[in-house]
Amino acid sequence: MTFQVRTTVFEGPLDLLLQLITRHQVEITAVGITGVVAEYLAFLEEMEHLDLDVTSEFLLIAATLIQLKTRSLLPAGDELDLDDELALIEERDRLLSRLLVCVTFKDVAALLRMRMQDGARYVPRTTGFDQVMRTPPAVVEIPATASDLARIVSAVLSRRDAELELDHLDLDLPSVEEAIADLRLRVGVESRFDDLISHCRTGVEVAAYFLALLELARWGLIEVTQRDWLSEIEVRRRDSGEIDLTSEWAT
Amino acid sequence: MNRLGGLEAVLFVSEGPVPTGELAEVLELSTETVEELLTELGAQLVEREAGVVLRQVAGGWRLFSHPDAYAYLERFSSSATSRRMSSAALETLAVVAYRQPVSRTQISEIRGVDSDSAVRTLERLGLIEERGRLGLPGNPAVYGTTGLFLERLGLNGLDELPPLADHVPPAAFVASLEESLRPGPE
Amino acid sequence: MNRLGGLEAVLFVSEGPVPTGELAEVLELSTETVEELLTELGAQLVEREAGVVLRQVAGGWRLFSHPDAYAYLERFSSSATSRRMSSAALETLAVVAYRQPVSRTQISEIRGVDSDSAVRTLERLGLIEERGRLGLPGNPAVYGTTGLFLERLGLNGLDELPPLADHVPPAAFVASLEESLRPGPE
Repeated sequence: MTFQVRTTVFEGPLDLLLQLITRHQVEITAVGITGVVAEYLAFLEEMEHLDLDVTSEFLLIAATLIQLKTRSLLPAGDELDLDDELALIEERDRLLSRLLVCVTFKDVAALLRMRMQDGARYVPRTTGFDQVMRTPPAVVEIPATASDLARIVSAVLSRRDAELELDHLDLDLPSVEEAIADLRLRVGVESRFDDLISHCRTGVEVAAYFLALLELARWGLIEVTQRDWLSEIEVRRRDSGEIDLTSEWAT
Repeated sequence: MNRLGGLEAVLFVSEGPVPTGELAEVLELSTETVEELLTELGAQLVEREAGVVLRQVAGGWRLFSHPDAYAYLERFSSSATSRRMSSAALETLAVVAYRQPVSRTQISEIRGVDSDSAVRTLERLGLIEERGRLGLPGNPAVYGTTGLFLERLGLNGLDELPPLADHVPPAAFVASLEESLRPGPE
Repeated sequence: MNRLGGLEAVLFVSEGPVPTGELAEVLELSTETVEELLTELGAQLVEREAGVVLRQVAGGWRLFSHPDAYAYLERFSSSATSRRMSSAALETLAVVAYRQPVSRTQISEIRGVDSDSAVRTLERLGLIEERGRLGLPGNPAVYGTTGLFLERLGLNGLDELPPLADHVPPAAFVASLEESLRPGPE
């Protein structure tokens, strides 16, 4: 029996175990514990091989599975330590109930998705009062203290940083298109790139401007020079004939 | 301005569901009268096939655009329309909805996978919020769902959530799970 | 959904006046038809003495609450729902307090979600106000907190805001990007 590690999508050890078990149920021959354990361990090995972060959770479940498998291979007549036996049964029941809870929430999550998809089609008005009604309410209560605000901002800022780290592919990147428009306005007869990006607060913003610079140079609207890699990037506006080009970065 | 118009204006400017009691106070009417007016307004909107509907959600009343107009709104504004949520986020949302107040560790335990990033996403989307801290080492935060969550699901309260028992897998599935993990000799 | 309902839904969710041309595009109708529908919608609202009126303002069409409903709305503006601050608004307020003067785009960027509606709410509540304009395309407004904000928090000045807890430094990849793109010697 083989499996395609690269095409199997699972989230965490419980999910993996569930997938292995349910797949076996589809098959006609009951493979039983031995088959499931073998596959689970093979996955684990493959994951280590792929240099993935194998969490203790995976290992813990693997340990339980190995115990179950070992027990199943013992001849029926052998003498057993009753305490060990009970501990193993307890461990197995714990794993079983976790699997059940996991399946239950997966099922209800699918329902929530449907309800939310329906719900999203109802759009509320969020504009509030009309311009003329912008009289502040008599009493405003801020449901927080000054230290709460400090805590909230810290949370927001670290959340942003954490997100930069984890989901950098989903980053809301600064628009190169806007950088192009801005540069076209601001590039003088002669400018320094340093000055043009002096308002940028983050590296990705600088990156957007750099790409915009390359794009404008490609269009022949500006001329870019740099004596060596340490010196300043000089930008010079070329004769500004009205050229209307569409950028590759337009979305 | 007649009373029905007054009700409509208040619901129009409101930025969240308005409870019946509050409507009564603002319009200086009894709650019974407000309830009658709400029924009338809702019926009128349905009758004239308006682009707007009245719904009772999250403990109050709010006007929404008609779901059938969603296609127009999608073309009109990207901010009015929402993105698809990952299944990790949805599963986490389900756990919070049924187990609130619940800590991140408890959520991760139930899902069998680290759920911190999903919790952050849901918090940012305003669907869950911190509900206090546990008296455990590190004072972990516990989370609950928000009014926006109810609103998005079209529920009036948490008691309208479908019972979890309906989603417990059938006996046959449980039996086969058990079979797969039976330690006895084969 | 009929065309009149579609028009009503778009005007209902819009955050500002919508030009006829845009309505025509969104509804996939000719401008003449849209104009006819607008006239019809306006007339219907008047006829049924609705709490909402349709007006042509600043190059577009927009629904407003009926001026006669003013007294109700005034009472509503000091009622609970209207005063309740959402967690989005509170978070936005915290960001403005610590990062002022700050533009809407910057706030949205920091929070990772569109914050325009939260900014409007806080402005309406008198807790933040415009503090000038940036010399960037579109001249975006920047916001700061008001005297009312300090008053409500019991602070004498912004310098009394508690210092921020250290937060995780930006991810390494941004730093290295920045380094490699920053021209000239450091």
